[in-house]
Amino acid sequence: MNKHRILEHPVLGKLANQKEMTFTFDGKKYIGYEGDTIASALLANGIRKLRVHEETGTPRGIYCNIGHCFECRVTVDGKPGVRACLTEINRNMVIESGKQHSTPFKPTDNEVDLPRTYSEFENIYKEEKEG
Amino acid sequence: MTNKNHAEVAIIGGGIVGCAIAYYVSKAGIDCMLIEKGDLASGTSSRCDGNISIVDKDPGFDSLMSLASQELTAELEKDLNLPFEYRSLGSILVCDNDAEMEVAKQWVNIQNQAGLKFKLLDRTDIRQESPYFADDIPGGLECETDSLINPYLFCYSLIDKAKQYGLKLHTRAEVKLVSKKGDFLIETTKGNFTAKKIVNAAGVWSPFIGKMLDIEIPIKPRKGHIMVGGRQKPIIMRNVMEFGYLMNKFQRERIADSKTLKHGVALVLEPTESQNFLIGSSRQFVGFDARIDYDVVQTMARRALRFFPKLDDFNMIRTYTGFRPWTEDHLPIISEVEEVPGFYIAAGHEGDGISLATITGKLIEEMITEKETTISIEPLRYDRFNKNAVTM
Amino acid sequence: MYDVLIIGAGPAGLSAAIACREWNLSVLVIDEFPKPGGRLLGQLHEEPDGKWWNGIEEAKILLEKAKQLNTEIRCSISAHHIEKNDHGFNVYTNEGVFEADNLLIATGAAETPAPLPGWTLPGVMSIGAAQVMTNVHRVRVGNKGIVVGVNVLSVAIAREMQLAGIDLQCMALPALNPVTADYGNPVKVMEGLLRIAHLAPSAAIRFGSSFLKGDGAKDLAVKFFPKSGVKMWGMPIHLRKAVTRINGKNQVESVTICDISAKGEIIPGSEKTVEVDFVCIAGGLYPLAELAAVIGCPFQYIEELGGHIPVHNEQMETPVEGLFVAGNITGIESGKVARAQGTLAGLSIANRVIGTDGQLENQIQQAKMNVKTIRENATIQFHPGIEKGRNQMEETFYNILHG
Amino acid sequence: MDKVIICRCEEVDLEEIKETISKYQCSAREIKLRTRAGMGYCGGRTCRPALNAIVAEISGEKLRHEIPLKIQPPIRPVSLGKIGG
Repeated sequence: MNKHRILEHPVLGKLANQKEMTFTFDGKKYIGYEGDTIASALLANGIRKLRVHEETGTPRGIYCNIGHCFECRVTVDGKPGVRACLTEINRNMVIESGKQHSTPFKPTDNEVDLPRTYSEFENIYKEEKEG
Repeated sequence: MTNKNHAEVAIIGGGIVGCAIAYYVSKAGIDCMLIEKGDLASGTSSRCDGNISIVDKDPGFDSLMSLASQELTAELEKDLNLPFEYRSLGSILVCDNDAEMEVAKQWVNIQNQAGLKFKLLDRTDIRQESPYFADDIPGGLECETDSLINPYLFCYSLIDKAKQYGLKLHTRAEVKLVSKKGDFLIETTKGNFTAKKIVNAAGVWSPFIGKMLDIEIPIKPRKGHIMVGGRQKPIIMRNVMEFGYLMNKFQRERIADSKTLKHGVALVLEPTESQNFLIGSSRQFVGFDARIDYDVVQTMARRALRFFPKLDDFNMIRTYTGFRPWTEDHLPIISEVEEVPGFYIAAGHEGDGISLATITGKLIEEMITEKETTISIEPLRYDRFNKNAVTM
Repeated sequence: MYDVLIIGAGPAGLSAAIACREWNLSVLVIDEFPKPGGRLLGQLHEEPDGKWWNGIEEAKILLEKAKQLNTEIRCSISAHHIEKNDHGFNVYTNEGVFEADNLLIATGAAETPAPLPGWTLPGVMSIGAAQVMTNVHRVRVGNKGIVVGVNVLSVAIAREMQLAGIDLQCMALPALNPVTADYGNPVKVMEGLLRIAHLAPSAAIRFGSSFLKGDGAKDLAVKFFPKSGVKMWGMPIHLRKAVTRINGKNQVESVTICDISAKGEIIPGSEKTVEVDFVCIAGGLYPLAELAAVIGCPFQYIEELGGHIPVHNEQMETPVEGLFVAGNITGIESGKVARAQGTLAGLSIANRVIGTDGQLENQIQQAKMNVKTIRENATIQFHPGIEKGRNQMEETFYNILHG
Repeated sequence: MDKVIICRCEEVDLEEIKETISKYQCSAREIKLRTRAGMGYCGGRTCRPALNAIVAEISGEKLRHEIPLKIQPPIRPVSLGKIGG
């Protein structure tokens, strides 16, 4: 994981004695340093893609890195919409990338009856997934 | 050749009511212009939700009017070119407690007797509607014909079509003075216009237009707040309101905490096409103070959580307020004004502007072309308030 | 209930907190970043005298001082709304509501985008993001990258990335579109570059700055700008090449780069693909003033200061009673100016709390002078005409107060 | 021609915005409502300057002192649970 760390710096000096911490991202274990944000810890592990756009599924990662753009939002210990760039990692933190959602009301090419209840929606969605 | 600055009919106000009137009047082949002080749909019509509902209307004239509007809107879905996120899935009301459930049962019976498609929902039905509902909700009811639109897209769509029928659109033209010498003279920040007839569709601002012709219009702004949620996974398919909203509206006794009652807060949750959620709402008389009152917002959030406790992690991305044009008897004024022949009012829809816009547009067109009206306009007359003066 | 709540623990916010604590005001500083210091953290550049300006060290100095004065600083707190009431302000945050008589908004700036096809791909980030990642988190943003957008900030940060051993292919302009009209136009970019020419160890640019005063000369300079770019610290800076597209499936894989005319138009057939795994986009900065907007503070659009600015006077007061502003929210300038403005704002707040005091008045006068001196001596000027913009703001404030 | 996304949150591209402006001569606010640009999760923080620049470029009008797209709280997304306290 130190491949991407800047251990030596001509002005800022050496990066030494960092405390390691284990966390998971989408079920896989990673090691970061104490004081890392989720964004920096994941990038240090070579991970750039943090979520996909909810509707289109296009990949997204860090953009502004200081909390303005919300592109890096992930789910942390079950809480959605957490900015990876502003949230420091904790031991055993469980992080999930942002996923695509279904949009049952978007107009589609084939005329189908829109689901009226959540149960109907679930059934259609299941069929789509299985089909 | 038509004169750009003159029309047979001038509509003042480019909200949903003005746009619907513009559509029907121009479609009838009448030379017509619309004058709006800002952009189209820049007032109440972009600061509200999008229900076209009967579910909360008293059976009789109120629900008849909404039903007519629903049918017209369904036709427009076919006639207009620009999509406006129309969905006809019905809507539901949920009850907070057993007392409300009792009234709800009666409500469904009355509506069914009136021939409307209402159905009582029990605990199991509520689970089917959304797994995010609180476990202790005793039930609710459904109105099958209710529909949803995106109000500002609907305005754009109506105007797009109206322009094809010849509508002259003047936006960013604030009306400063209206006078009548034969024709009406309308002086605006974008020049002067003349018209044979005027329709005042300026919503909460219609009293200001009325005053220019010495006409008192008993409409007051009633402020409502709405929160917008960020894109979320689907949680419910159709619009939900709480039954208490109805008790509130018709001054029946409602059990809720003091802030909920004080701010006129009642749950509204509307899933939108883009998978955002509109969460409301409140009702307050505070003049034209559009500022967001966070105490109200907090109360709305608590109210939403009472019915949807599992949504506590859902992120809200903005809040807005809009002014609903309130009248004392909760019915709009859709009427010619006898004192000033050729002057019509189509305003005062309070929270039903979206529901009643199309029927309002149709009625005004019928009045102007002197046809028989689709529904009776007697209860909507301007002079109904004269008998029973309202203090402003 | 605090005498003053300060939003933003950057150079302006911390300096203000110190000034307020020195006058014994009760102060709370909040910031949404997990560490205090704001964008001082990450700044690293060589001054003309050869000394290093190390923002992390500068932030430490401010923090030490604030700590000695028992200043309450809380990080990871985001304010999402502010209400003004009769006596002061309610500040709504993810950690509850804070109340204060006075409020200083020192939220700094946000980055202006330079949108390009493919800029939503992971691996494309703003230049500021790269700075924070490199110098604060000490993580390399990639193995091989390119900086799109050539301006004061991006040149400085490109240098910082080089120092950290990151391989930058070059700097080039973004392809022209209505958004990038200014930063995709070689002549306009040249103007900006000349303002930092004194920092560059490059004969070509230094030479340029000595005679390029008139507009005609600038056009000439662009025309004859070397095809291979001008090297600054060994890295090519291209004014006659633009990135037209960022390519990749799940993340950045390459960029498409084209030759451009002196006006920024793409020269057909010049398309080349350069393999990179990261792209930094530099559009510029604009004042981040949302919180002032939700309170209802009036604004002025002043291009020289970087955009919409909350109206304020020389003492950093706004027309909203008890509301003060300092730092980049008042106009895009250096961290040193922000620090001086912060001190001045802190003293102005102390003045509002304490009332007339001779010593305080003297300090305020001095702080005012200090802001001016630092501004005049600034090594890096983000916008030309800062002084003109500042004067316009003074006039506006006067007109609002006195009709 | 490749799409240039302007609003990242709602994935609204430059062509759509340009077409909307020239078709309806609309203000920044109306573009927002018609295209959803600026209506997303970030509150318009990222695309706001871009939208202003596009409107200014096409309409030829200089920016006014009033902020073109109204800023509405919460200026950072906040959960229903946090708001409700």
